Amino acid sequence: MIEAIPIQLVIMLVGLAATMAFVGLNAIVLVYLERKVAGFIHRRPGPYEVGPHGILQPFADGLKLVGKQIFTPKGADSFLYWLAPMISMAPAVVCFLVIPFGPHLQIINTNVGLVLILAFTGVNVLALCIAGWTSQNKYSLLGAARGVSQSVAYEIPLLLSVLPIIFLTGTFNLFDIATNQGSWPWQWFVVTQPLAFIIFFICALAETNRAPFDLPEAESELTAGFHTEYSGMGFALFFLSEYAYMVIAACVGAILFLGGFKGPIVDGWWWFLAKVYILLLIMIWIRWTFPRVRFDQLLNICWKWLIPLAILNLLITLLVIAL
Amino acid sequence: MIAKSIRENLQGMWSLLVGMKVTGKNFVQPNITVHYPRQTVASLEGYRGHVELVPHDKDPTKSKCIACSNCVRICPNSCITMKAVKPKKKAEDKEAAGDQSEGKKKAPAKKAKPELQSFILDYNYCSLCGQCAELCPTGALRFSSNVYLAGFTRQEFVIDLLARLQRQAQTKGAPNG
Amino acid sequence: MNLDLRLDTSGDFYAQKFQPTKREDTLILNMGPQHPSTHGVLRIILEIDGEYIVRAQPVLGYIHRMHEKMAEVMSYPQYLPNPARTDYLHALAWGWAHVGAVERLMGLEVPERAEFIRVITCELNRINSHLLWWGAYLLDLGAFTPIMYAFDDREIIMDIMQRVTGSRLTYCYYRFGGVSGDIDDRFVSETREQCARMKERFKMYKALVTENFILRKRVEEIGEISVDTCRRYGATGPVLRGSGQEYDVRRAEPYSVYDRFDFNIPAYNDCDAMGRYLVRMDEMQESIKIIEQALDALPEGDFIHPKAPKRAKPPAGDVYFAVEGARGKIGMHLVSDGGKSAYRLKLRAPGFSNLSLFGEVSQGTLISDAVSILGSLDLVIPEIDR
Amino acid sequence: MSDQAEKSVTAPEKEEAAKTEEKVPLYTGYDLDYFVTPKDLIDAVRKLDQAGFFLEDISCLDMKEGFQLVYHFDRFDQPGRVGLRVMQDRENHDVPSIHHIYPGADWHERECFDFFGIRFKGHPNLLPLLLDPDHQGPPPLIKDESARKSLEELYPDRVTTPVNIEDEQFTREITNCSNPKYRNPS
Repeated sequence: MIEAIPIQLVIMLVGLAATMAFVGLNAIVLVYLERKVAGFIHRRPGPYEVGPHGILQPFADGLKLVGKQIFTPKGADSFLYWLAPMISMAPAVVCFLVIPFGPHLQIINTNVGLVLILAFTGVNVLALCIAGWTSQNKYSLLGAARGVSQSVAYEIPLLLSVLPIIFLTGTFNLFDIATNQGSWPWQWFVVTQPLAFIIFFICALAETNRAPFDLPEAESELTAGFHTEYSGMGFALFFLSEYAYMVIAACVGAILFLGGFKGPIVDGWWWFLAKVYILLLIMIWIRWTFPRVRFDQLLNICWKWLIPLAILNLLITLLVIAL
Repeated sequence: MIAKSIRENLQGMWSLLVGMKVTGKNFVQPNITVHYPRQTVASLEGYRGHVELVPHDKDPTKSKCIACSNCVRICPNSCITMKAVKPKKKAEDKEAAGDQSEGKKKAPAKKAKPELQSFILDYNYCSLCGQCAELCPTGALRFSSNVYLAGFTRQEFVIDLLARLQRQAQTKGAPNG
Repeated sequence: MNLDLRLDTSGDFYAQKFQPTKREDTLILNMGPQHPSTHGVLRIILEIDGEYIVRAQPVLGYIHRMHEKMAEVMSYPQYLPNPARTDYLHALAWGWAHVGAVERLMGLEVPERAEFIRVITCELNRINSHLLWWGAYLLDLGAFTPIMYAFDDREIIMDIMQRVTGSRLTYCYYRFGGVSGDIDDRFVSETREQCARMKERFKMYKALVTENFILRKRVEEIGEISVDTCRRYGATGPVLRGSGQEYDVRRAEPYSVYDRFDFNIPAYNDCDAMGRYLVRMDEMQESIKIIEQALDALPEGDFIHPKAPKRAKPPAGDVYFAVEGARGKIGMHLVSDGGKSAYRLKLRAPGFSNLSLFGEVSQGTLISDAVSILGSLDLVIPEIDR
Repeated sequence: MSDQAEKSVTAPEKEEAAKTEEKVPLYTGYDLDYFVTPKDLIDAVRKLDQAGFFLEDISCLDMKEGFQLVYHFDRFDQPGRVGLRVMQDRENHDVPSIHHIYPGADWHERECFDFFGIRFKGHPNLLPLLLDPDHQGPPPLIKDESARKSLEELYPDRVTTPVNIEDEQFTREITNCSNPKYRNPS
């Protein structure tokens, strides 16, 4: 009987539970971090009242969102309407399965890890599309239209910026990519591929709908974009998935360009977490500094700058490898 | 043209870094917000709360008000209502009392001054223009500095200033500002 | 789901009057009156093709309070707090327009010191207004931080003003024949300090925002308004000066003691939102220049005319008095019949004229640009709706 | 300015108010002020347009003779205010809309329609602007019969006859119109 259950399945289920916990924990930390960083940039204390230095603020937020009325707009297709936040959240959890957190801390070591992540993060756009379409709201519709074209456009330079790393390492396996880099910063791919890193980072911002590319939910233009009508847990799931995708983007960036769990002296998950959070902090810092770009500018950046540069970078890399 | 465009964009990228430097610098500098319940702002001088009656020099439970109702008439929002009774006679003096009775108020024996019964301010409608206090011939009105006035009903902001004055006089000899 | 989003028959009066054009592929979008970038309760009905605006029609009146009727009902002094409520951001300029109109009709002289105090406080208020605009405009463009820095400076100015005027926003400080209270040495020294501080802050603002690449791309060549468009719509203030026309009431019809100060009228020929942005940024510095000169030359004397009447009663006649507000030319057309309240008081709100050109300028722009244009016009809706 | 000798005025009002009672206002804000007939309005406005004026606002008054519309114009490069006053009958409104010359007049005319109920001839979109479309009752700024004042009462000693705009003098005056206090900064 015991043998009938494949060990893979057990690992996967435990892993899923663990990643879900990780996603939740990360979201809590990130919400707090974002608000605190924003506060300090604004020269104000940020959350301060709930718990010591406001540390329990995310829990209070969560409680508030859970307690809110679940509201479906009149005329909306309620099945699709509520499916959208779930579609948004589910792939995020899966992506964490293949991420090597440390030398011995990876749930599934698969040869297509990177492909899996790139594929599953692409599903998010479907959620945006459904949410915007079924909300029966013109702002949501416009937000969804922006979201779809933005995501589709930025997939290309994202892939093109990842390709050089794959050519350099010859594998899609995230663990192997990480171990291909040395322990010291100058042995990381960010040194050999700075352009690819910058393109990757910009694309990651765009893919995760972070400012200055937060057009699908551009507050001052489209009120809240695709999630205008969502309340309570529907909104919370979108919120959670946004932070989850941020973490995924930071994780992939850390693995591909910053050596993943490799670090000076002793390799381990601590290096990985530190790198991930540095990337996240930069994302937050950027958000609280810049205005939002315009929609056509966003696409112009992609088609006129990022894609040509990424292709150029790829060709140069191939040339160097060939030589 | 391409070179120019590239240069422009590189400069643009540099400007973004400069912007991040500014926010980064602010990030490490101390807060400037006041943590309200634990700290309070110092700059309350000149703050105009609702108007209040100035106690009489001799008797802190009495007001300097002579019930001329200049303030009632000037108030743009008619938020002052005043009730006064005249002890005994002399009805014709009440018109003149409004203008220049600075010196006369110290001689209560001669003139039958109207006695202020109540001075009700509907703070809900007050626009704090200060004309009542400016127009008062005896300087019987001034602004309180009660910043922390809060209430749950509108009724709480309909204040009998005379009662408030008497209350203040009872609780403590000195006015609490 | 109703796929034909164009034919919204359930709309209200204005939505129904705003019939879609013959095109089949457009969408009617109702922006406001509750919308983050309309700053209050402006409503704009847009006909959009994708994200491009085909037609835009502002709908006003959501915060209309009939200030003009109030002027006919209240006596002149009773009306004093009202102008501050029209444009709460540059309350003193509106107060000045009202007080000035009545003074001119009465032939009432204002002591020199009072004129200087008015100039100083009005310019401080202008800086405050522009700072808030700056923060709110950046908020429209998606940058959250600048408004916090702007409020940091605003708070200091408001503290300074509060000591003298007693209020922080809706000042009721000017009286017929002067001001309600004198300024003291502490006001002077604090204002000087703040002027010095602001000069440093402008450098920071420039580094953080003005030179920011993304911002420049969002405002340069956006919302081009020619001088002739401004003329046909009667747009004034920074909107006009952003189109390169050096027109400022403080220079064109010098009132008070403005003709004694040396200050520039910033004007930019680009005609775009960046021009209007730069005009306002420069104007704050010019205001500081004026304040510093006024503080240096501050004469002694009365702060209010000793014989200023408590109950103003101008003779019959009419007067038009204009001042330069933060948003443009504030005009007051006062007609008196010799009574104790105005026979008719017409308020010319600069934002009213400035907004009226939005319908023309926004045609063919993206929604994002329309938000940028709307922000660059610096609208204060209570002023437009009065 | 108000340094005239204190006279013992018989008026029962306050002294300071009485002091300014008989004074002619020194400042009106108008550099030129004309009465024009509704027929001539379009031509006059067109001339102002050609002279480079912009429309400041359209004010309106309710008086015994009917309505008085006051069009205020000013100029950017050579400041100087021109007022055009048009008298309107209380019932029959024949004042033309000037929105095709000054598109900015559109809203000002709608505002006058809101507050006074004046119907501008040829206005394309005469809808309530500031008031609620469901507003009931008379326009808010219409005065009571008893409160209305006549032209003489409001503008003592002023010429209220319409100007002949065909006259060369009118064109010359508006072209040369200038605020005496304006100094060229250069």
